[in-house]
This record gives sequence, C-alpha cells and structure tokens, in this order.
Amino acid sequence: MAREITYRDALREALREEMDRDERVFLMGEDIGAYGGSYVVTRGFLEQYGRKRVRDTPISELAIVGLANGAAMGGLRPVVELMTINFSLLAMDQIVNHAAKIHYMFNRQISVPVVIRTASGWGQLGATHSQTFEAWYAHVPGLRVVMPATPKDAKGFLKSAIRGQDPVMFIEHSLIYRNRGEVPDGEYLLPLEGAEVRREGTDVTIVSWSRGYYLALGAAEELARDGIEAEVIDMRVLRPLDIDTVVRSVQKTNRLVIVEESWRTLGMGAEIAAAVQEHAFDYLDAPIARVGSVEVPMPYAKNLERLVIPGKDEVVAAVHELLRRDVAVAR
Amino acid sequence: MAREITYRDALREALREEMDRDERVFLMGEDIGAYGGSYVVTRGFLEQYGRKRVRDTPISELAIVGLANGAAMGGLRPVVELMTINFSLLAMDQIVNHAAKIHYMFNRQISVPVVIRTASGWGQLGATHSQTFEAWYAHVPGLRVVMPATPKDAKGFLKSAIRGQDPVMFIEHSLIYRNRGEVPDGEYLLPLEGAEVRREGTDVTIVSWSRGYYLALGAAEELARDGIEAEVIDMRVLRPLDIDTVVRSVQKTNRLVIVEESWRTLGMGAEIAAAVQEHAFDYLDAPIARVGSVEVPMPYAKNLERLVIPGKDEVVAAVHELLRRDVAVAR
Amino acid sequence: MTTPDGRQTQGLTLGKDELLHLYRQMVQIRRFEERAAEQYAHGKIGGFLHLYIGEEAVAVGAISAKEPQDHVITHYRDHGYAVALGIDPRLLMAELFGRATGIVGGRGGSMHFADAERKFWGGYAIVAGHLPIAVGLALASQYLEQNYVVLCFFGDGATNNGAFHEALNFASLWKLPVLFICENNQYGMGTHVEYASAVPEMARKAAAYDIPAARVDGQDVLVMRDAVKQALDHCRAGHGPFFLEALTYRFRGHSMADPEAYRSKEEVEQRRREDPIIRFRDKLLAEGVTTAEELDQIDTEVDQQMDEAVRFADESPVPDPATLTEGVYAEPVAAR
Amino acid sequence: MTTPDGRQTQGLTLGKDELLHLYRQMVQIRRFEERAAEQYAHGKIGGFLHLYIGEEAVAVGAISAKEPQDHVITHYRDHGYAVALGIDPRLLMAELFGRATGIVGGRGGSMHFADAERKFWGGYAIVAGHLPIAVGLALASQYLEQNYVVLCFFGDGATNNGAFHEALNFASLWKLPVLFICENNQYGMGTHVEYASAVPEMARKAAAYDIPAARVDGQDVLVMRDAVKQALDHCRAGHGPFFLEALTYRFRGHSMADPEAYRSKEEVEQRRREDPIIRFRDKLLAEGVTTAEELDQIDTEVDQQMDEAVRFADESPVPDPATLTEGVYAEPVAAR
Ligand SMILES: Cc1ncc(C[n+]2csc(CCOP(=O)(O)OP(=O)(O)O)c2C)c(N)n1
Ligand SMILES: Cc1ncc(C[n+]2csc(CCOP(=O)(O)OP(=O)(O)O)c2C)c(N)n1
Ligand SMILES: [Mg+2]
Ligand SMILES: [Mg+2]
Repeated sequence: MAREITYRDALREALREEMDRDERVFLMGEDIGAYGGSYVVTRGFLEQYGRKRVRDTPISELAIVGLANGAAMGGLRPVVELMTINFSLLAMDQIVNHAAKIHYMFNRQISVPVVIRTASGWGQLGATHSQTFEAWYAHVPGLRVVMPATPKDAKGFLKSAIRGQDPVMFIEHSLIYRNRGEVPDGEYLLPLEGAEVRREGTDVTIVSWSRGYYLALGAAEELARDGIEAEVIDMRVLRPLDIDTVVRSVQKTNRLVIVEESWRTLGMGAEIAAAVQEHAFDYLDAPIARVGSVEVPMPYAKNLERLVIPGKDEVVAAVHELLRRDVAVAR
Repeated sequence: MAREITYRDALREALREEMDRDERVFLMGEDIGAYGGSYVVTRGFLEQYGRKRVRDTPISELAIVGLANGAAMGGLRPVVELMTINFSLLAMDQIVNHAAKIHYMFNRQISVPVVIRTASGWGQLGATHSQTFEAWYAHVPGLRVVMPATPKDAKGFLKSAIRGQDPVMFIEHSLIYRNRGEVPDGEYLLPLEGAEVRREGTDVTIVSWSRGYYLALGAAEELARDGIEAEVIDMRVLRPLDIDTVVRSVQKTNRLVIVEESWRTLGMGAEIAAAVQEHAFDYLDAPIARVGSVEVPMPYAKNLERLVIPGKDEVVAAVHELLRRDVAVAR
Repeated sequence: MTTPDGRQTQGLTLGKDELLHLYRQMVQIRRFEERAAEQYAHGKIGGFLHLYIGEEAVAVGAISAKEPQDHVITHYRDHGYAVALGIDPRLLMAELFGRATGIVGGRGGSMHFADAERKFWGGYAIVAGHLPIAVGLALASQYLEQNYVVLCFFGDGATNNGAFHEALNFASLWKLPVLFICENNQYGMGTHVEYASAVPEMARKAAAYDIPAARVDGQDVLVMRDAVKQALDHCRAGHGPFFLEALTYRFRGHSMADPEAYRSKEEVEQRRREDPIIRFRDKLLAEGVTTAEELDQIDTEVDQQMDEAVRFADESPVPDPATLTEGVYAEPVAAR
Repeated sequence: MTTPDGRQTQGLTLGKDELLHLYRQMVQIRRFEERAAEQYAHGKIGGFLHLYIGEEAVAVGAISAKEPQDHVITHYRDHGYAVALGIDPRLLMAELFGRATGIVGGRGGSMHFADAERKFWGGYAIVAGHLPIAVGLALASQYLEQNYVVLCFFGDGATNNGAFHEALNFASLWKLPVLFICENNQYGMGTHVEYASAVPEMARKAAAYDIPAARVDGQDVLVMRDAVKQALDHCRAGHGPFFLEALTYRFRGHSMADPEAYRSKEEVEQRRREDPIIRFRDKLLAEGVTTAEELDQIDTEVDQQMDEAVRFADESPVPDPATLTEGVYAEPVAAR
C-alpha cells in the first residue's frame, strides 16, 4: 500500500515519527516554532511538542550548529534547520572543522549524530539567497550529504539520518516542497547511500538530483517523443557518491549528461564527470556534458534569472548535441 | 637581469613595493605585526610602516574580511592575512556572500578590491589545520583565486592583486615559503590569468599548482630517466581557470594526470578532468587520472600523515599506470 | 538623551519647511511601500518584499540629521533609507519591478538598493553581514581623514549574530566613526526578542565594547533626529563609535508571505495607535505649524508621485539579456 | 569572590592529602610539559606544541573543584586539564609522539587530547569553536536532567570571536549549566589584549548576556578552586551560566616556534616570580602543612613518572597504516 503526499508532508511525517519514537530527538532553528518554519515544514510542531523540543533560536547560525554538535555529543538527537543553504556559510566552521572531524580525530571515542536540514532554491531572491553549495559539503570526508528529490526519499532519508551516528547535511529545495509522490504506508527507513535509476533508457544517461531530477525526467519525456530513450538517474546521496550506478548506465548508453542548478565550475557534475570518464572511459561515445547555471551572482530580475538556471530545454539540447556529435564522428 | 630569492621574500617585496607606491595599501590580520606573521611574511613591517598600516587584529576572521571589504569600498587597498585557509571557513560569508557579490549585485556601482592572503599547508597539524579549500573558492563567480608556486609568480600576482579592482583569494603554502626561484629585477606585474607550461614533454601531461607543481616536476624528472617525457603545467590561477593551455597540451600528449593535495572528490582536479574530457575528448588515449589526498580528516601521527598526502611516487605510478593501459589497449 | 518613558517629544526647533519635509518623507515611504505591496499582489514584484511601514520615523529622523558627506549602509529592509536619502522613487519602484531603469539595474531587487553617488552603500540580505562592512567604511574615513561618519542600520535580531560582536569590538578598539542604529522592532521574523536575546535592551550590549549608547523613541521623528545629531557629533569628534537603540515596531508582516501567527492582532492594533506619521501630523497641527489642508496637499502630491513611480516602473524595459554576464568582475577576464 | 589586588589567598581549609594532591598535579603538568618541550627539540614530537607552563593553578584548581559527573571541554592548550583530570601521562606523552597507544591513538596530537569516559570532550584547535559545543553539552545536561555542569576553558583571545558571542547568548537565554572559564594570560599568540579587545577585563563581557561574572587570581590554586566551587554551585542550582576570568600568564612562548618578540624579557621575568607552583609550595611550607623534604619527594616521584611516560611513548608502536581510513564515519559506508 502506498499514499501520495507532498515532499513537505513527507518531511513532517519523518520528524513527527522520530520525535514520537525518541524523546531525545528535538528541533532547533530560526523561526521553526512560532513562525512555523520559513518553508512551513514545522508548522504546528511548537504547539504539539512544546518549547523544550521545538526550539526557536537567535540568528546565530554558527552557534546553532555548534550547540547541536555539543548536544549530539551529550546524547541528544538534534535536528537543526538552517533556513537556507546560503546561511550555512556562517556555520561552515562548525560543520566542516567540528562535526565532520570529531569522530575520526578523537579516535572514535565521540560521535556527532547531528542532522542539519537546510534548503536550496531560488525565485527572484537575489545574489545571496539563490545559491546551492552541495558540492562543497560533498567534498568533505566525515559528512554525509543527501539531497532527496522525492517524498519517499525525503521521509526515508530523514528518518535514517536522525537515527544514524554521523553528521548529515540534509538539503531540501524550496521549489519542490509541494511536489507529490508515493510514500509507503507505515514505518520505513532508507539507507543513506545509493543512486537510483528512475527511468530506463538506452540512448543516453541523464543524471541529476533534487529539483534537477524533475528537469531530467521532463527532458527524457520530451526526448522520447523524438524516439530517443534516456535513462534517468537520481543521485539522491552526494556523499558517499554512488558512481557505480552511473558507470553501469553509461556502459549501456555510452553517453552522459549531468544536470545541476549550481555553477558548472566545480559543481557536483565536475566530480561525476571526472569519475565516470575514469571508470567508463572505453564506453563513452561522446564527451560527458554538464548542464549547470550561468556563472554569475544571481540577478533579481525575472528575465535574467530565467537565463541563469538551466531548464528542460537546455537538457534536451545537450542530449541532441551529444547525439549529433556521434553522427558526425560516424561519418 | 634576475635574482634568486625565496617565495617568502618575493611576497615581502611585493607588499613593500605596493605599500611604498600607494599610501592606501595597508595590511591587517592576526599577529602580522608584533608577532611578525605566523609564517613570518610580514616580520619587520610593523616597525617600518607603523600601526596605521600594519594592523594586528583580534581573532575575528569574519569581521577581518568584512572590515577589509568595507575599507576597500571606501577607497583603501586592504591586504588581509588569514593565518591559514582552515580559518577562512569562518570568513566564508564575507568572502562569498559579500566580496564576490557586491560589484555585480549593485550593478557595477561599487567594487571591492580586497586581497585575502592565506596559507594552505600541513605538517602534523591535525584534522582542522591541514586542509586546503582552493576548490571551494574557485567555484565562486566574482572571486579571483590564485595559488602561485614560484617566487616570480608570487610577487607578480600579489602586486597585480593589490592594484586590481576585484576580490582576490591569494593562497600561499606553508611548505614552499623557503623555495627559491628567479625573480626579475625591477618592477613587474603579472596578469591574474593563465596556466604555464613549465616543462615540455610529449608522452603525458602532468598538471598541478602551488606545492603540487614541485611534485609534478620531480615526477617528470624521474620519469625522464625511464625515457618518458612529461609536459608539466603549473595552473597558477584557479579562477578564471585556463583550460585551453591544458587542452592544447593534451592534444599533444594524449594523456593527463592531475596532482593535488586536497581530497580528490570535488578537488580542483574534478573540474580540470571534466573540462578537459569535454574539450579534448578525441585526443585522450587513456582516462584522465587524478592524484589527491586520501579522504580522511588529517591524522596527527607522522606515519599516517605521509600516507594521506600524495608524494612524487604516486605521481610516477599514476603515469606508468596510464602508459600501461595504452599498451594493453594496443595489444 | 535617553527617554525612559519612550514618549517625550522634542521641542519644535526646526523651521516649517524642514518640518514639512520630514513629514513628506515619512509619507513618501509609507505610500511607496503601500504601492509596492499592491504591485506585489499583482505579481509585478517578486521574491522577498520587506516593508518598513511603521518604522518611518527612524530612517527619516536619522537621515535628516546626517551631514552630506556621511555614509549609510543597512540591511535588506531598505526602502525607507533610500527614500529618505532622496533617491527618485521611480528608480526604486523600477528596481522592485526588476527593470533596467532600476537603481541597480534590476539586479538587486527590494533587498539590494544602493546608490554609490549618495554614499548609500546598499541593503544587505545576510543578517548582520553589513556591520563589519560599515566598520570598514569607517576605517577608510579615519585612515583617509575624510570626516564622514557611517550610519549603520540593523535590527534587534542582528545583534545576536557573531558578526555584530566582532564588528563592534573592532569599531571600539580602533575608535572608528560609526554610528550603530539598532531598530528594535521586537521581532526578528517571527521570533520575539525574548526568545532571541539574553538581554531585552539592545543598548546594553554596547557596554561590552565600551561603546556609549542610548535608547530612544524611534516612533518620534524629532527625538530620533536629535539623538542621531548628538551621536554623530560624538563620532565625528573622534570619540569612536556610538550605539543608538531606536524603539520601533513594524506594522506589517516580516515579508509579504508572513501569516503573523507569532503576534496578536491586538498587539499590532495597539502599536498602530502610535503610528509615527499620525503622531507627527498631530503634533504639527497641535503646535500650529501647519494646517490639515497643507498636509493633505502633501499627501496628495506624494500619491501622485508614487502613481508616477509605478507607471514609470511598469513602462520600463527589462534588463537586456546581453548584459547578464557583465560585471561579474570589475576588470576584464579573458574568455575561458 | 573578586580579588581586586589579585593576590589574596584563601585559608587552608583542605586536608593535607588534598593539598599535596593539588601540589602534585601542578608539578605533574609542569614536568610533563618540560619533558614534552625536550622531546619536541629532539624531533620526537611534531606540529604545534602549546605549553601551559605558568598557568597550572587554573586547571588544577578548577578541576579539583568539580564533581565527578561534570564535563570538561577546552581549547588546544590542553595538556594541563588532561593531567589534572588524572589521565595517565603515559597515554598523553604517547599521543604527543603520535603513537597507537596515545589517548586518541595518535590521531589528535597535542591539540586534541580527549577522554570520553572521563567526560573530557577534548581540546579544539579552532579558537572559540568549542564554546558553542560546550553550551550544547550543557543543553544535553538540562534536557536529560543529568545534573552535570560543563566547564569550558578558553583564552582571552577567544572572547573576540563571534562564536563566543553567540554561545554566551544561547547559554544565558536557555539558562544552561555551563561555567565559562576564561584564562586571561594577556596575549592571544603575540597580540596583547590591548590590541585585541575593546575592554581589557574579560569578565565585563558577560554582562551583555546577563551572565554573572567574577575575576580571580588564577595563579593561586586555592583561590581558583574556591571560585570554581561557588560558580559550579550557581550553575548546578539551575541559575544558568557563570563566567570566571582567571588572571594568569604563560611563561613560555605561544608555541614552540615563538620567538616572543612581542613582550620583554623583564615582563616575563617579573611574572615568573609569581610562579603558581612556587607560591603554593611556599604557602604550604609557611603554614606548616608539610616539609620541604616531603615536597621534594613528590617532585622526585613526578620526575620518575614523567621519565616513564617518555619511555612508554618512545617504545610504543606507531599507528597501524591499515587503520588510516577507519572511523571517518561512525557507521559503515559501502565502498565506492
Ligand atoms: C544570516 C542570516 N540568517 C537568517 C536570515 C533570514 N532572515 C532574514 S530577516 C531575518 C530577521 C531579522 O530580524 P531583525 O534583525 O530584527 O530585523 P527586522 O527584520 O526586524 O527589521 C531573518 C532571520 C538571513 N537573511 N541571514
Ligand atoms: C579561528 C582561529 N583563528 C586563529 C587561530 C590561530 N591561533 C591559535 S591560538 C591563537 C591565540 C589564542 O589566544 P587565546 O584565546 O588568548 O589563548 P591562549 O593561546 O593565550 O591560551 C591563535 C590566533 C586559530 N587556531 N583559530
Ligand atoms: Mg527586528
Ligand atoms: Mg591568551
């Protein structure tokens, strides 16, 4: 049995189930209580669980994560909300120099089971509020980084993250909170590893994650109308990165397009392309293509913003470009 | 005419010349004055230029860069020293959300000519003091990122950075301050762009930057003894990234090895590999290889640390591996 | 300078023209934002729109007190200062519309007004991120002996951020000419000060840096003006920074999307009764400075001005797509 | 509790055994570090080595005052606390040598001692980075009703960092049981407080968060002990955090590489005359608690203990290279 719910509701269910299961699970973040969360994920939680477990905080990103680190070391299960990933830069030191290091550096004596929920996204928010930094966090050993696209993954990952022993960057996306999808009835957990082939195809592999996955899927559907069958992979987890699934797909399709919303240079796509060419060199019929954002601080004006963020059309065009190249080479 | 001086002295000359040339140039950072700089770059500067122009600061990385941003906007030419790149995480917001954005976001009304000197490096310093994050900064449009390997570049780049209009991340390396190299007599500036082929070769291209360049060179010399001629490229500037120079070299050598000290996943090598396979796909006889650090928080113990950071031997081995592969394919 | 009862109004030592100018500016801000809210509802404006309505006396009082050479820098709730600085509302409305004619070419939007010519260094959207920048601007003033003071505006919420702490320490340590103006409107988004700050009086925080401070009624434009004048004198005389806490209140939600579940309608109603514009209007009338007709006339002129601003914005072209990648760097970059 | 003259010593209300234990601990720290400095010179120890010599009374006094359930967390200058907590010096010396038998297996080195069993959460090398963590540990105490207080040690330099500000605000806001112990040794590396902090008294900063504070003579182990005892009572009683400023001085350079150009030999000489170990020794003798022979006997025992620690470290194996990638994550990760 399965139900259809929104991505937001999937998160809400995960938080509720875990809070009900384990008294040590608590939430902290800016405006998660009285305000209900800037993306309304925790609306009603303060009323239901009270101030002890739903903790509004000052605008102190560094200390929010720092306190959560300490609370996790002290036996609690903090789930932090950083309003947007842009503000996570202020907490970078606690995430990278502390949460990611403590278990290893202290020779496994101490673990830091902290979950940091944050949102990527854009929508005429300007240069400092429209970025996405998953690639930075995925660079760091000691962190787990997930960026679910579907309600099912959102719920299953969040529950696993809360129960796990490692620090997890859990990156949501403001533009998919209302997306609907099937979620299993009853309790389930999903391991924090592994990409997923969500659409099978033979002509090209399109890889993405989070909102980009829907772009990839849309492009695949459009391509199908032209008789081009794209295999679509949702990466889901960005550290540890499941390159094998991509490699297997490329061994079949011989072509790869990576779609992302961050700047192309040193985005996740860079790593995926570098790793795939390493492991599937002899299978590639064309260079791996990356579709990403135009490399500018995001402008506010709607017409400019639209040019920055890649759309379905760019993905379709990238695929056609790869296929054209094949033909040229064949001639 | 040219002289041989150390990397450190090259930096000192650049700072002195620019401070003498322009009253608006001043230095600020932790322990750059009375202490002389944690890597002794600014020793004697306080005595020479006084407290107005050599400003010891509190341990406030975020505000240090923030003040420098404001001072730059207000017409000064601040040269900040962040002791090590590890601490730059605390200043990330001022670097990425402010310095890198202001010129574009305010429609070119305001520029932020700030230079942020910082040092990468390691040497039994443990998990939080042995990292290098050039890849993060190179991800960000609006920043210029340089990581010179030679005294000549160090001096020429630093002078250009101070005179330029853009924010510059100027990344030094604690283990090459004593390296010696030729520097032109008299004043010179180097544009903040462009990789350099420092050794010509035909069999393989080895790319690196900063201290990694010396590894690459050492490997090339060792390979030459086996009759393998490696072309060695020093990237020098990491944003904007000069991929063309690498592509041209690969068109000749057909093989590429990238050497870096950061974690492999999403290090600079990821971008270089992704971009080169895109632009030189048909010229590659083997997958692009990346030699980087083992993906762990750096352990203190010397024997473990040695295993983490790549050495010349790993570079040589990577080249042999590529060449072996060729043979295998040819058979 | 402290006004413990939070009410005491200053005597009317200004001339009529000046007083009416203050009135006009407050009304301009109010009307500008009312129009903006409408246009937001019509979908002409996107992203975040943070209204300053209710806090007009702070910006108008403070900016009227500054000298022409003084600098201004602020957070994202920045419409009020821009209007008070005399920037053409047409350029501001065009910015909200994301048009090429906007004050920053449509690149910044509501949170990022700026006008370098007026030494208005802009609105910044990272809470407290502009405080160190303000101190850096003050450093430039001291270093270059330029005799300007930097007026730096921010909210109560910003005082809990590390950037606040580091910036104030620097300002005091180096005795820099910066006036910190904290608009204490009791909330940071939906979080009441009580849940965000260990001390409810923002001015108390200044003592940790040896910075003199005062709390003033931010709903009284003349009190605000006087307090800022005195504070600027202090800074300009080389005594280092000053900290002013302006007690104020925002009448609207934090941004357009705010359901305001965190405060009661009664609370808002009560505070609306101390509307700074009405208080000032009543005072002008009570003291016989002007007539209701004269003030109504100003209201009407402002209405027309804002109609014109909307029209201008709406008729302006969007930014040329060809300019998208221009200006990422101030100096040319060879194509990759 | 404040001691304005910085000298006043507490009466000897402790028993002889306890007093001699305090003496022994201070000597242990001193000798441990002297050995470490030697071994560093011999190349047996690498990286940074920050000595605590001169500040022993702070750690020993404070840690002797805590209850067994209390937690300790500190910065990188962490040898003193580890010794005072009773961790076997052999394991600590082995850590400095980067050996498998080290307290954290050779992975941490000098800056990262830790012992989770003793609730010693470790030394942290990012200045002020452990303050929010300390407050988080205190939150766990309150949340889980565990009745422990967190003793958080840090330097004067750390108080200028944003993390300090945010952490103290949280601690006060949520009334958490954390005792902030600021070791004011007048310098952060080579920067004198005068150039780093707008206020020279660290304790003054606590007022901005409504945290009660005191300044004490950190060179007197008994003063330190009493002050910490009182402060812990305050925290344990649910009154929230407390802030103690311990006035102290480091006799050696910041780290082994420090040429100490920033302070005069005379200054150091003068402060050395108030050596906390000698002061305590003199006091014990003056008050007739013990004899010089008994104290010399302790010194000799400690010497032998530290010789043994060095021997143990030197004979210990280096970490097994096969363990290099173990423990990056607490839970298994499928191979990539
Ligand atoms: C560093 C950072 N954290 C969070 C936010 C989201 N945010 C925007 S405004 C705001 C509240 C600020 O409150 P205050 O400083 O009191 O200013 P006010 O909005 O009341 O004028 C928050 C939390 C942000 N923009 N930047
Ligand atoms: C965030 C950060 N900035 C800079 C440093 C380099 N650093 C190490 S110790 C130190 C001085 C700290 O002074 P203080 O807090 O007074 O402690 P003390 O060394 O005097 O015990 C500095 C600047 C660091 N480790 N972390
Ligand atoms: Mg507010
Ligand atoms: Mg100190």
